[in-house]
Amino acid sequence: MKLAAILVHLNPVAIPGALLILIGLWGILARQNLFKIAVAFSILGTGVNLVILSVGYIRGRTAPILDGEAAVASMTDPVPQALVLTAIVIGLAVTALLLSYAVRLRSGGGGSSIEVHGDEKW
Amino acid sequence: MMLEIAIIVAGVLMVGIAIATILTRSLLVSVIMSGGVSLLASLVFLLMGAPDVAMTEAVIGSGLTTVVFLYALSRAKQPDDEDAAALASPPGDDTDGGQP
Amino acid sequence: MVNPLYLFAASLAAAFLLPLVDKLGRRASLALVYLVGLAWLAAAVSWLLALVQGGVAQDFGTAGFMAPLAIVLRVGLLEAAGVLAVAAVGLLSAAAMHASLRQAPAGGAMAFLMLLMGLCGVILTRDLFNLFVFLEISAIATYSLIGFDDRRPALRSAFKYMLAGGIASALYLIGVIYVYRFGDTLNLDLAIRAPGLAGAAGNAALFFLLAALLVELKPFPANGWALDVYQTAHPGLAAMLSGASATALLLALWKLLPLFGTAHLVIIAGSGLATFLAGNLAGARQRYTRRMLGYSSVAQIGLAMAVLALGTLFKLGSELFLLAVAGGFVLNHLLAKTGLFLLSAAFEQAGLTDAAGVDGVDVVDTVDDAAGASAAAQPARRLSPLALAVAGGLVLALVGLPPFPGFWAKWQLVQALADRSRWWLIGLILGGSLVEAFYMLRWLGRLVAARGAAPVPTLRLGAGLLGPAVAAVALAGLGVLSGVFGLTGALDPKAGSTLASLAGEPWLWAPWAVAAVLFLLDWLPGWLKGLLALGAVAAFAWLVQDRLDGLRQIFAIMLLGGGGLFIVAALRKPGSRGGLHPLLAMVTLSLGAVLLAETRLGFFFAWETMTLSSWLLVRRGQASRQPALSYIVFGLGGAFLLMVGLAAGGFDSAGAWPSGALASWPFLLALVGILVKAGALGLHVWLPGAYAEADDESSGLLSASLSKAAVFGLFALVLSRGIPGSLSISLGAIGGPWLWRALGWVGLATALAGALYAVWQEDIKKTLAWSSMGQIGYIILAFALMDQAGWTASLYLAFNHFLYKSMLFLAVAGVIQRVGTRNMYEMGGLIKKMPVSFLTVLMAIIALSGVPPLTGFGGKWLLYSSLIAKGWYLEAAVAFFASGVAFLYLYRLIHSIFLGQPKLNQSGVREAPLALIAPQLLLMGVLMALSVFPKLLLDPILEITSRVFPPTLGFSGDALVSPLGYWNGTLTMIVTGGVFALCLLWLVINLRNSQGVRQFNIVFAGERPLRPETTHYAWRFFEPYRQAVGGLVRSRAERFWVLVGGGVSAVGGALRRLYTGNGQTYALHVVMYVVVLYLVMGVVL
Amino acid sequence: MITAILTRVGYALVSLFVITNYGLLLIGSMARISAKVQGRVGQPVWQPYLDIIKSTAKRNSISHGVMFYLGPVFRLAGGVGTYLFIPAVFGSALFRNFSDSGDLLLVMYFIFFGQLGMALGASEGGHPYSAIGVSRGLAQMTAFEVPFALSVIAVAIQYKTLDITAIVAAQQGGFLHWTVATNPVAVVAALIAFLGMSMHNPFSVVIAPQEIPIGPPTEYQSNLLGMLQTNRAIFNGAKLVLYMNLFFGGATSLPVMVIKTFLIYFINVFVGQAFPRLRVDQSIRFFLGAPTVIGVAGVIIALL
Repeated sequence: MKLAAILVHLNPVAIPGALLILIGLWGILARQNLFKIAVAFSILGTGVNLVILSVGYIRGRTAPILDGEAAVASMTDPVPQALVLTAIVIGLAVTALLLSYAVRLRSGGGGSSIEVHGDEKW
Repeated sequence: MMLEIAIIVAGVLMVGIAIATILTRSLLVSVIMSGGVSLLASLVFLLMGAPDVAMTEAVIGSGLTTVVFLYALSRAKQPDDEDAAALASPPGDDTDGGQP
Repeated sequence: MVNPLYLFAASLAAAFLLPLVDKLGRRASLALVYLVGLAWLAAAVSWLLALVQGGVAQDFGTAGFMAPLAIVLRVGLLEAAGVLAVAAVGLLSAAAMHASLRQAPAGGAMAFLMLLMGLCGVILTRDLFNLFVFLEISAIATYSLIGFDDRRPALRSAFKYMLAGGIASALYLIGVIYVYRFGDTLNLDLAIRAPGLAGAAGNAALFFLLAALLVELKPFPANGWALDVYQTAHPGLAAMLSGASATALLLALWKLLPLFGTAHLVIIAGSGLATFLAGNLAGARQRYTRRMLGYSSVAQIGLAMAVLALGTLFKLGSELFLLAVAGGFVLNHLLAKTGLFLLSAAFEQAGLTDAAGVDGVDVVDTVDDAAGASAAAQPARRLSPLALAVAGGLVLALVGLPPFPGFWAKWQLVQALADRSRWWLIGLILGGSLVEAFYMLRWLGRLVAARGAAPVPTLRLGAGLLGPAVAAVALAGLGVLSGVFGLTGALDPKAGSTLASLAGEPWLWAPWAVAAVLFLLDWLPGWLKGLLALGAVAAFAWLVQDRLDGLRQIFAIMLLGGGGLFIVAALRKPGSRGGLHPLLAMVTLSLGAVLLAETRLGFFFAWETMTLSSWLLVRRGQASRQPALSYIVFGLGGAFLLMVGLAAGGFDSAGAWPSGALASWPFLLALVGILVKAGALGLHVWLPGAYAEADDESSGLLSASLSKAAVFGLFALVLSRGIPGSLSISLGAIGGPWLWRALGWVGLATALAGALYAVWQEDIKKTLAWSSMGQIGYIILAFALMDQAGWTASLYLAFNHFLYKSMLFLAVAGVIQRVGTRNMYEMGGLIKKMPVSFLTVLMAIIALSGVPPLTGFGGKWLLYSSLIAKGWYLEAAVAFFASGVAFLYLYRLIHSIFLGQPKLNQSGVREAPLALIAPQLLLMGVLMALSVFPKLLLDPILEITSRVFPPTLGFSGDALVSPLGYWNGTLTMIVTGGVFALCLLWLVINLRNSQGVRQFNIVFAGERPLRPETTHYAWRFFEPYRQAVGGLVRSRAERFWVLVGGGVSAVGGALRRLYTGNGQTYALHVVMYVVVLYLVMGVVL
Repeated sequence: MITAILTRVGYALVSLFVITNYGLLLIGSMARISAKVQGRVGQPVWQPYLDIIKSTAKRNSISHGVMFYLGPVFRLAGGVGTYLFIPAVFGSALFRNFSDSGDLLLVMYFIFFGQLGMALGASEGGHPYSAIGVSRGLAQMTAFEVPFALSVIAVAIQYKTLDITAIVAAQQGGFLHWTVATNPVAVVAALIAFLGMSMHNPFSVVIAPQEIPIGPPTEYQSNLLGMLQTNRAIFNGAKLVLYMNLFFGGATSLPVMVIKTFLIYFINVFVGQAFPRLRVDQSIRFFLGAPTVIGVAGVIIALL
């Protein structure tokens, strides 16, 4: 079965990751509420994390912890995991900043739709 | 094999919840659902043999981020319906609720 | 070398300590920020010193490991320079933001530290993921800094920035992980050699990396967020973003360049060029200072980006050459833009915000809405001279005028592109530069408040000027250094002589040196400055006299001598007359420099110096804002054409144009470039305004002397430089006869149109301006004959035009000074009040009209003789018509001013001051001498022309003989003088106690008039003539250029409609940009 | 040396004397002919002499300043100079004048000398009509110069020289060698230009202000007027001689010159009697129209 062969070769982590990225982008581009955009951003970030980790994903490997017995060959690649850890932290920082600006924009008397915050143009 | 099926199931769930997150009008629901997506992602990380990442994602991505969101929503006095105050409306002029 | 890790550690520690230190007071925490900045600066300087003294780039591993096990930092020449730039800009920006940082929470200072560190990290790291981390650190720091002082516009744009930045960082992460997947490493140096990145998958991975970097570099159209940030952020931060941040990102791009394949390079170059063009076009329509600077920023960064990629794509030169050019642009942009943003901050602090809200000086003249109408007024306060000088330096640097680094970079880029025949690229780059020059200079022009009107209080910028001043001084210093030592050119050994600096031509710096000294002495009284300027010109002439061959000697008399005359004329008014003398001296010496230049670069440098200094001189005039702007835009446009032409060869110590090149279009471009300066018909629209609105003595200098520089340019273009005594022209290489015939018609049309326009002017200086244009037309016509007689006529006409146009402008300057108006119909009957001026004008118009026996007839005789001998019969007839038309305005000139009825309110008018009369007397003497002894002038001219062409003209006794006829100037003078004396004698004999009559002792229409207005027929003097032939000269050229300008403006206006202000639209732009880029890459692959 | 110079000056004075008298008689006789055409008796032929003598004898009582005086001086010097730069009789040392000063171009431009000076002097009179007249005159001049220049160019092409003596020399040998025979088109253009140049009808609007009894002639009275009248005679003669030289084969002796110039002038007067006056913008358009085309045609014919 050709379809099955393709399915087997598909990375089961990267696919939802990519889909989450697209959904996140959709949210960013299509929702006008500042907070909703921030939510979409965090979904985008989750998707990116999944994609990153999918690269290190090799079937049947264990966590990359050197405990003396496990062979290095049977561990997953530790580098993407390190990257994801960093990315998660950075993502939180960005999300928090985004939210704080959203709060300040809204509490300053403006709306929470991005459309009303477009005075600077042309 | 079980592992993969679990990952696939989690992936499908994540995508589904994510779409719902964007579609729903309630900000509270969407924040909680995006926390759910993160939680599922951390499950996937765990299944992939990355327990430390999974832990971080669960605590930060799912937990802390959601808390920050909820705090921000309450600080901003943002109505739950995301369209509620699409335009800055002066106090008292809250007739346009967006819902029929 | 200092390990950069210590500095990172120190920065982080400082950032963490800040909240604690803040307890001691904000002063202490800010001191910490400066300290860290200084530490970076010191480290960068120490690295640079070590590297320049022969050190090699050094890698620093982390945690005791090197790549691939650990992150590696590299300190090389460029990295050190980059860190130096970032630290320097950081310190300047911090100083500019000082007040705001003191008021805002401590987080602001922390974020600033992180931004500084992040940018340095971006420059130093060799690890792709680490690059991401530093990019994010600097981005987050920027986000928080934009909003740190809680202004709503800034918050809005920060939010937009975060949307775009978030998408970019997601792209970068995806790119990085796939680079790792296919290249198996995150280390840059290993990745460059990684085979896995060569394939399609690797390409795609690299694409994501690249796309993220490009988005951060603010490409068109995915840069709306950046423009908003530039507009709204604190100017100090905007400086940081435009200067430091862009530099760091460009260095990051440069580091990654070896990874990229052709397809990537194509998209970098294409995107960069598109950004450059679109940014400048949109900037031309911009009303707010900082947003305009933002447009200029994205454009400049686009150009630097494109140059980086183009260099590799077209192999423009060695890597060093490329870095020199791109580095020159970046350095130029970095300093200039930092300075300008800081300057705008200083404006804001000084309260120059009235016209355009938060944004400083409104830059657009249109009054299409209420805001524009209120803003169309001049700035309510005048900038102090120092502030003006700083602003001027920064803008001129940005525009790429000499002597700033951008000038040298642009020259070398154009030269390199021309060597590879990439003409369309040159066109794009220079076109964009011209638009940028237009709006930047318009802005600068607005900063100069009108003089003469109600006294305006001076705006003192105080400490806020320090940062801009530092940037301006650094720019000037670096520019002069690159010019003198060829810092940029010397980096490329292959380029050799063609890219040499001005090292061999120290004289070309004379205008700058003298102007600098005189500007420093500008507080001295006017007469002393005038004497100093005169001394400088005289000293220059004395020192360079042995470097001038015959042709150049003749022009030196017109250019340097004319400059001297008008410097004397500048003494006509008491007082300091700030800025006038330095500029007059600078223009004069730059004219001398044009004569002296021996290399292409030298010639172009001198040409640009001349354009620039004369523009400043024009701008000094009272109502000169618009005319000066069109003057400089046309001047620069012409200079760019000239640059392309020169870059294609010719005018070098090496020899003339390559064989056959004279008919080629680079030569034509150079020719057109010079014709712009000459004011040829169609390219003349700058001319009347500039001549009319400049100070009166400046107009004279422009018309009498500076236009001769264009004439000299024509000769220099065709002649090889040649050593004195051996002029030669490779006749075989001269372009087809059609070219010269066409040039002749251009000259003829110019002559006719100039004369006709002059007829209908009411403004005396406009009349003279148009007349100048017409006379230059004859010179071009004669030049185009390309034979001995023609060139003799051309040189003779040029010298004569110098003589009588100097006389006219000097006399008219006196009249305007005494009468206080430029409208001829408001004058009249001045002959009795200003007899010497009248005599000057009389002699000048007799000479100009070509009536024997004065020198002007020699010019006409030479012109018609050579035209008919050459067989240009129709041209001769039209020229005859044109010089007939000249009679009309010349008569008008003398009649309306000096003859007829005196105006009642001008009864107290006195003769012009001695400073004007003395040069007039001198010139009259010269004119008479040359009229009686035409040989004095013709001998040297014939000497030159008969060395270039086979002689057809020659002297036989006192008679000049052509194949067609002869002219004996001396005999003509004697006969005329004799006849005149005879007639005068008859008159004198018959004069018997006549009675002088009073003004109104006439009858007019049967009544005695009482008011001069009713009898002085002067307004719309030649109206019947306009009815008859006015159709010949409707202002078609003006309309054409207005259309061109309108078209460019409309394109810019359409482009900037992309920037809707909606953050989501901007995010969509980013996404679409990446998608389109990917598709383009697919096509190129 | 001195003798040579004195001889030349003496010859020139004789030549000048001859042309002055001839010019005055010409004006007188033409006035009489015009009168006959119009059915009047007319003035005696020597009337111009009487006018000049009367004017010169009078005391001039009004002056508007130096330039006012210099106007007639310029004017007369212009007329005399123009004549002196033209060789009047071919091959005659007496009537060679100072034609070695310059060629045809010198003569063409020296014509402006007097006009410019006169314009200046009249303007100094402070009367608006003189400025109006000058503005019209100059405007018309730019126009009629075009066909004239074209015909001169045609002559230059044909004889490959601008030297008047050489041009005359090339036309010797019978009627068929004259320019009027070899290139009649160019001559037609030149003659039309001549109508404008001598400001006869229909191109006389230029001098219209003089007809209004308060124009420049009123301001210029007595001996100043005398100078202007003298100049009129000399200048007319000079122009006629120039035309004769360029287009009608020159003259080898004084009688031939008299006959030829008389006939040329006759054409002028006849046209003037037959046409009404044009406005100045009309006459400009006229000269830039058909005569210019004819002139171009003349150039083309000369080129063939």
